[in-house]
Amino acid sequence: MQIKLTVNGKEYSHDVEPRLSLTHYLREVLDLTGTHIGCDTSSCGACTVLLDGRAVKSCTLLAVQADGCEIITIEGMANGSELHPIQAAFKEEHGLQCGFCTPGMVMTAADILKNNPTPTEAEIRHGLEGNYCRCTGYHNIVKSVQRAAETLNQ
Amino acid sequence: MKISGKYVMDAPVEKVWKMINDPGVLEKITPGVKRLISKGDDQYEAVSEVKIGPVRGRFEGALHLKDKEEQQRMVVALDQKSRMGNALAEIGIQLHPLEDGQTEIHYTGDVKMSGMLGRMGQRIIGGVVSTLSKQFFAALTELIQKEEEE
Amino acid sequence: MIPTKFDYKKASSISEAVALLKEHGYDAKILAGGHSLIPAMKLRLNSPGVLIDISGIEGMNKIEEDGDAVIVGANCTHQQIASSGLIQKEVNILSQTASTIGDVQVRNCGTIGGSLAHSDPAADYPATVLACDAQIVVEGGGGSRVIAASDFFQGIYTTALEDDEIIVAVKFPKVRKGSYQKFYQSASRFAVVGVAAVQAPDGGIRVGVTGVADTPYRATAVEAAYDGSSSAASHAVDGVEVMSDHFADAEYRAHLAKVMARRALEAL
Amino acid sequence: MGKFIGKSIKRREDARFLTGKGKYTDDIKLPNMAHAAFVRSPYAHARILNVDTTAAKIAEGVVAVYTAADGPGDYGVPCGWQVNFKNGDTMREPQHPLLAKGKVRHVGEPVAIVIAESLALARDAAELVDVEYEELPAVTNPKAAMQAGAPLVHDDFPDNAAFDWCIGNDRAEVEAALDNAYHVTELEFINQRLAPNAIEPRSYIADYDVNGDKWTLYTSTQNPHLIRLLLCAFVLGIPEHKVRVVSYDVGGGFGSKIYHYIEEALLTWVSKQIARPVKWTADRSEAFLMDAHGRDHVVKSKMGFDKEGNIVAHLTDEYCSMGAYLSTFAPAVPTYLHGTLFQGLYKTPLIHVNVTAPFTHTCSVDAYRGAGRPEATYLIERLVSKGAKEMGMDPAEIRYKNFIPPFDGVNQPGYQTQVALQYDSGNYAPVLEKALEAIGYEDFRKEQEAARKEGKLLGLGISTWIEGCGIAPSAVVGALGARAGLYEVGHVRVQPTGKVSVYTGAHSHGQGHETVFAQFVADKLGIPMDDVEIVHGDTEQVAFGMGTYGSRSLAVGGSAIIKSIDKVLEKGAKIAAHKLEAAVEDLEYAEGKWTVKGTDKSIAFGDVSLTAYVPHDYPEGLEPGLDFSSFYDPSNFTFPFGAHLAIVEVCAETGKVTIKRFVTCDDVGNIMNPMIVDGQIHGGVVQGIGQALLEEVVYDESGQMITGSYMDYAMPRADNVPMIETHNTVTPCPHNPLGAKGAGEAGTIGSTPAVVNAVIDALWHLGVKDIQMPLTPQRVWKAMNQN
Repeated sequence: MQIKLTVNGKEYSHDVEPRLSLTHYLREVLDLTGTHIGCDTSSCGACTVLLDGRAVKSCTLLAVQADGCEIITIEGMANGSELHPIQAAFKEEHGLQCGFCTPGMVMTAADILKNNPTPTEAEIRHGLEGNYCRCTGYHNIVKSVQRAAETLNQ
Repeated sequence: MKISGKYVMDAPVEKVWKMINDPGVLEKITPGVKRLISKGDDQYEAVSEVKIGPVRGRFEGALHLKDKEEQQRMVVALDQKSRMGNALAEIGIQLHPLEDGQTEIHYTGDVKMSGMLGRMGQRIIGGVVSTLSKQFFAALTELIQKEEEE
Repeated sequence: MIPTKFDYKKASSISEAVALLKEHGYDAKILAGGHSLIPAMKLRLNSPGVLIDISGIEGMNKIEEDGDAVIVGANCTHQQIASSGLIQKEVNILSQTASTIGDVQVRNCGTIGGSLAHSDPAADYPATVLACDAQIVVEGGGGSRVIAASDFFQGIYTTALEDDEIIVAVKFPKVRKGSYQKFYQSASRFAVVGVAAVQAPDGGIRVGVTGVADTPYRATAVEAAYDGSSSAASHAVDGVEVMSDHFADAEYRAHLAKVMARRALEAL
Repeated sequence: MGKFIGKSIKRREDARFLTGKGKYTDDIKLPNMAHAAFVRSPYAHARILNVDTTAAKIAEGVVAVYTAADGPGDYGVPCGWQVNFKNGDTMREPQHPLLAKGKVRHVGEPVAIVIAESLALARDAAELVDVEYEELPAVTNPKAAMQAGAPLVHDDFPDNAAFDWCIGNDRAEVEAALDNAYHVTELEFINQRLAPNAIEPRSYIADYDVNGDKWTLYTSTQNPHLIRLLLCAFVLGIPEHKVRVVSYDVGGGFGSKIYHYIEEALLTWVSKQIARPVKWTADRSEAFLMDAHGRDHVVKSKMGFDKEGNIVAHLTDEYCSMGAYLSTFAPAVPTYLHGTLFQGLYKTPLIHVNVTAPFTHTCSVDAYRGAGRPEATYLIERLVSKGAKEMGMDPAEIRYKNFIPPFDGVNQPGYQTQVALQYDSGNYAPVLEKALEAIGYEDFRKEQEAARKEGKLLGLGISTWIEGCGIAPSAVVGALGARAGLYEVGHVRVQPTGKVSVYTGAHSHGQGHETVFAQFVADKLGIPMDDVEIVHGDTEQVAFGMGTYGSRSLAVGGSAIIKSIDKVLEKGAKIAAHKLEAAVEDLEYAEGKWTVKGTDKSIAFGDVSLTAYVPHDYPEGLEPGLDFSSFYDPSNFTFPFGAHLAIVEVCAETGKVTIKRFVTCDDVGNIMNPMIVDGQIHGGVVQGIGQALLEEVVYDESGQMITGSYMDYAMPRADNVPMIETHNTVTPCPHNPLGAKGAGEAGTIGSTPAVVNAVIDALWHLGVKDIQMPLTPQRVWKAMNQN
């Protein structure tokens, strides 16, 4: 089936099998391997991307469902070599270790901060409930989101 | 998983016993069962299509009615295989005559599932079994009523 | 995890979707948000031959006021419902309920119609739909009809929907006061127990319970015993066959139902 | 301290991870790559009657289908550690075949592998493989596995024991001391089975090069060299120099990616059969079934006290599951990584630990973050806290009373335990003092009292912990049954321009080696960090290595690098002396240059390195080049320690536990990068909280795993945990050049008992003395309402 969509500002058109997930489309067809797969049950959030501005789990969407949509992946966050403030905050606060959950965390943080520019710690933790991290104990991820909020609100 | 339950049928023991030993009836009232082919000696080959919420698939395997005590008890042994996993059940059924020509059916048993079904189905298996047995007895009740009317 | 092969049809109208359902019968599944269906397909627990995507049908994702009711399109996402000003004002309990479902990403995709049609025994909406005495508007081969909440849920994953019917909208009467209380299952974050209580126009209350039995139910014993205090909550599982699983056996689940019911009543 | 050591330098690896440019194995795509899918057993125990691959072989896109009959890797996957029976009998070591032969012994065991042009087609075809089984009874509980009549996991062994083992003092002596003790505290519980759950599932690509008759294996391992050794020398019998093992970015390990897995070997074998690259990446479901689990001990324990609360004796009997087969380091975990830690931080004079290690019809059990030490710490710290409660003592006071007095390992000797090990250095009271002060212990007790009057259930739990990290030396671990050395390799190659490439056999999968190692290398050489590159994870670049696990990388791997730096500086000094026309003894090295003492005559590091590679004006008889490799074999383990405190609130109505505060004070020796150490502690603590409150692999009685997905296996999430308040003291390791001890597992070891002790503290007045982990709301509620 033919689909047409915009990913990180670039338009693409491909003929895909209906059963191809959006994650596999990004990873296998577009070679955007920053979006990861960590589970089978829409639980871990490693595959989170922004679809028309909202965080979604791309492993639970078919590529055909994204036809006509605009998608931002982790690869589309930085402005050239300049990190997005959320990415920069994760670096400053050591909000990542093995890096595998990180793209999903950054994309979810973008959704959280878009809808609530000044979240409390509890709101951040609640907002991250769909993203698992096994390395950081979430401590520095929460601090990263707090720092990103400060930067974005300046 | 252990299961148990109790239903009252508006028919005498003789009739209920006859019905649940009749492959034609079982084929009609067992949820999902599409085909029941007798292999003799109370052994059947069963083919069913189960469609319950997230789970939908074709099951094939054996059904065996055993350890029978006429009009009192029997054991239904089910061994069903599918691509998503297998289901193995042994359900003991006891019939007790009640006054007014009714029959109380008691069942207790153990259901084991394997494969993806075994792993993913745990959260819902209790509810599924409960719904399936409700459907079974509802269909049995309906059939009894229908036969009464005829 | 990859599903088996299937055909994908994007319906542009409800009648087209219904026609496709009729055409493909058992082999077809409706795809709304897909957040229950696609995981099951990836695990190959479900392998429909045809998916009929209704997400693009115009007009199905609106939230509108209709006199004493609010009509929520079936394709409204949980997030849309949780953040709608109209719902927050007129049926606040619905917005509370929606905000407890899944997580941010799931709420951005999952829809109320999809959730109700799927009718997971631990889903959140059914409690609130029952308590609000909402009406489920469906359309199918036999035209459109309205199903009362109390008739809609029929068993585990079993609803009053006919094979060729699609939920179009849910009509919620405006509710002055209501509260949804949920005890989360720690892994899936579905409801171990969810209790919704609302003040009914007649001065009484209505209580819906999810997660406790294989079918969500109206806790009529609580409603009957309600005297303005929360003591009626002790009747939350009267006459109910309580489910048991790894996270909560029947005894504990029944206890939780009473606690959640009490909290819901206290919040009224 | 130099410019970089001890500073919270931001990580250099973050740039690629934050922009989606990390290179995890599943991100690699090779030309003409085929994909694999497995046919796995739905049963815990069954005879394989027939495998029919006919339909699968002719399915769309299928390249090949293999079963055990095709003879992959005849020898199976070996175990890397041998623990013999107490009576001297050899450990029972079943063959662990790459594909099941004749029988399957746990749910998920692979029976066939299907190779196809795409992953989707491989999955489709795998469903067409028809396997006929005869299901057999299974046993999943390790204690039950040792009962007479239990189903046998391996028919050729008369019972299910792989080995049994004990350590410590004479059992009779310990029992007598318990008989005579003023008070004896007892505990019986299961240290539950956990799934490691690195968020990146395991992933492998095997690429056979027909022309060179060589393989490249891309693998998500913590341990590339060891994988190559096991794969070549034991499983497939292929020459080691023909195999390159590459492990670029790895998305977390926590132990589960140490071991050599059957899929790794099988793919390597397959890629030669089909003469194509072939990839397999686990699903989460497969990870639950196949990635070596942790813990699973059935424990019975007694601790005796005298009237003052001094511990007089400790006796523990345990059944520790091995799973169906022996994973790479499995036998070491409940023995040398567990029994040897039963001294804890205490002076306990008499200790006896007895372990029986049975096979069960379950996934293999091996080292999972902490590996044996969390299990030891849990039972010791639960016993001490329970003993204090029973004797009406303060849990902090009883610990102070029993702590081993301070020793630095230099002026005072190391502390000889009753369970074989000699602690290197320790100063235990200060970590507890500092943690208690940070949490406001006295104030909390008042708050707890007041809260209780309002019906609120607050509790504070204390745990102290000690760990043996960087296990060594090789000769000793060899004597204990290890089939490998436990040294590390550090290679320092100074490039002609003075830039430095460091090759380490340690492997980073989140620990930040690329940054931390560069910090101390730059400091030791007095050069900018940007001039230092750390290379790891490629057997073709790094000479050899033992990988990263057991909190060993800095203490062992770092020390190996230091050894090479010392060699660089020693040779550099000779070159510098020649250039400066001075004696080596008259030079000093600082800030990247050699200076003739008391003069301003100096030569920079870069000039010396250039001279080494352009040796025109050069010391006579000295080899050109500045390139050294070293093997560092430590003289002892390192022994970090600490104290963890948790404050919890238990919901009286539902039994739900909320962690209000978590405070740590850990002593991990010298710290290179506090930011990274804190990060390690945070992550470890939350993993330990996961065990205490949420996580559990459950097999039902027929051996089905009923918590085999994230819908049923509860992982800690951001909203399950509070901020972790970290503190530290520093007691350097006396026997390695960095003075470092290790921090990777600390958090996991200390936190679990702290949380459980806190919950029991909150509920003790209700008669609750113990609750089985994980402390789910249901279990807590039932415990509260047991009377």
